[in-house]
Amino acid sequence: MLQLRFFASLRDQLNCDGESLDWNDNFSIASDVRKVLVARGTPWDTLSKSTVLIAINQEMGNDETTINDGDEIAFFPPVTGG
Amino acid sequence: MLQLRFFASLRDQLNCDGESLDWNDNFSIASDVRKVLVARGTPWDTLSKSTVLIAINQEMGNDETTINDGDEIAFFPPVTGG
Amino acid sequence: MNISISIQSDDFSHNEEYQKLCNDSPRIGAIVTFCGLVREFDDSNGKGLFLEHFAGMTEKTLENICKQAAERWPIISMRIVHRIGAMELGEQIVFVGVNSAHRKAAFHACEFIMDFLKTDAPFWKKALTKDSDYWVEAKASDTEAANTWKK
Amino acid sequence: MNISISIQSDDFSHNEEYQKLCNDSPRIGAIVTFCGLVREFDDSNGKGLFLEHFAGMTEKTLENICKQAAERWPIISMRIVHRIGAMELGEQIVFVGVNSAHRKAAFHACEFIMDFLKTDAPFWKKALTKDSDYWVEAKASDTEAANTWKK
Repeated sequence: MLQLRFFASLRDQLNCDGESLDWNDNFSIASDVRKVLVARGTPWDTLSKSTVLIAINQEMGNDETTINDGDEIAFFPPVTGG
Repeated sequence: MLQLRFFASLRDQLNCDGESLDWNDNFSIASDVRKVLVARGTPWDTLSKSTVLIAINQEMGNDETTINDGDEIAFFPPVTGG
Repeated sequence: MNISISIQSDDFSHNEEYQKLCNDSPRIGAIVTFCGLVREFDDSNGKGLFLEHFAGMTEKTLENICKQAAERWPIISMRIVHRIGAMELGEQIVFVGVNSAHRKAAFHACEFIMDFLKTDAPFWKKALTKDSDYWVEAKASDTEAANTWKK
Repeated sequence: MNISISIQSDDFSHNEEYQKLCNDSPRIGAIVTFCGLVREFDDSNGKGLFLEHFAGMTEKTLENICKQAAERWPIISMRIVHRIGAMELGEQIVFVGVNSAHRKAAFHACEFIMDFLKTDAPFWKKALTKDSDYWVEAKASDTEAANTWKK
């Protein structure tokens, strides 16, 4: 099982702040999850944007970051704090 | 007449915080005054040090700065505030 | 080397933060503080901001940024306070304070922390205006500022 | 653009200075402050400092430095407080605070003002120790710091 989380404008677009996703033995890197979500079509295809950031277990990662069953994977837009 | 002023370690070495110096028609630039003072010998020759700074009428100048009768000329060591 | 990080919805006392940076070692010669305020925007149409964050990741990220600063400069203490939730115009959003024996270390570490806070810490600003609310776009200049430290 | 410069023997309130920088315009998005303290020196043999200055020239020089900063960056206000006379370990010596709409302007102007204050403003520090008093030597690193802005 993966725990997915969505923040800020991305959460608003998806109208969803997170979900549990069953682990799939084809999952290897973060982009595998991104592709599964994008394949759902609108509004999920917004996740295909290159500006979308990915954090794995609360550490910044990217499409190539290795993922494992049990990970928390967060997707969010560029940050704007400070 | 010129008003001379000395500050900090320089004042301590000269044991003098200032003096009036008669205007001399040979005076043209700040180094002319410096030379007159250095010619007095010890301890005044300390003014020959290249690190000594010169302010004319409370603005930073240097040996080449033009001087006029009535000017205030200050000599001091490198500054160390802040 | 001390790191203090606080994420809170309440306003903070700039003075209390400063006093803590003042008093924690007789070796302190320089204290640099940064404070960000909600400023006027949208031709005075702006009412305030709403700050969202990713609890847990925020604290980890900020601590990591502070540790990187401490590897680069001889810092004694670093303090970060970042507010979340709703804020009105003129209110304090963020405080970063650094102390050191030397001024250059304090200046550069404070600027470094702010630059990476801006690009790496998971905060998002929503602008609240008289007409509508909208998410603030990230600025390329912030990414460039952080990149200058990587050279 | 406002400039406030105060040369005084009394200690100052960092908080009052900060509050003034906070409140003088709704356009303020960033406030950077620097504060210099008397730190331990001479292997804890140091007791304090005595600060001498060239009254009149000091104020002129600092005002000139602030004006140069304002030509380089979009500053709203700059405040400088510099103490003179005797100070003990841990006491505040100098405050420089700058506000602006933008953080980079505030950071850079504050650092610029401190760098030129260090090399151009006619202040001299005498170190007071348990054994003796002596004039502090100027540091080459301060001259280099000011020179980096001239490039």
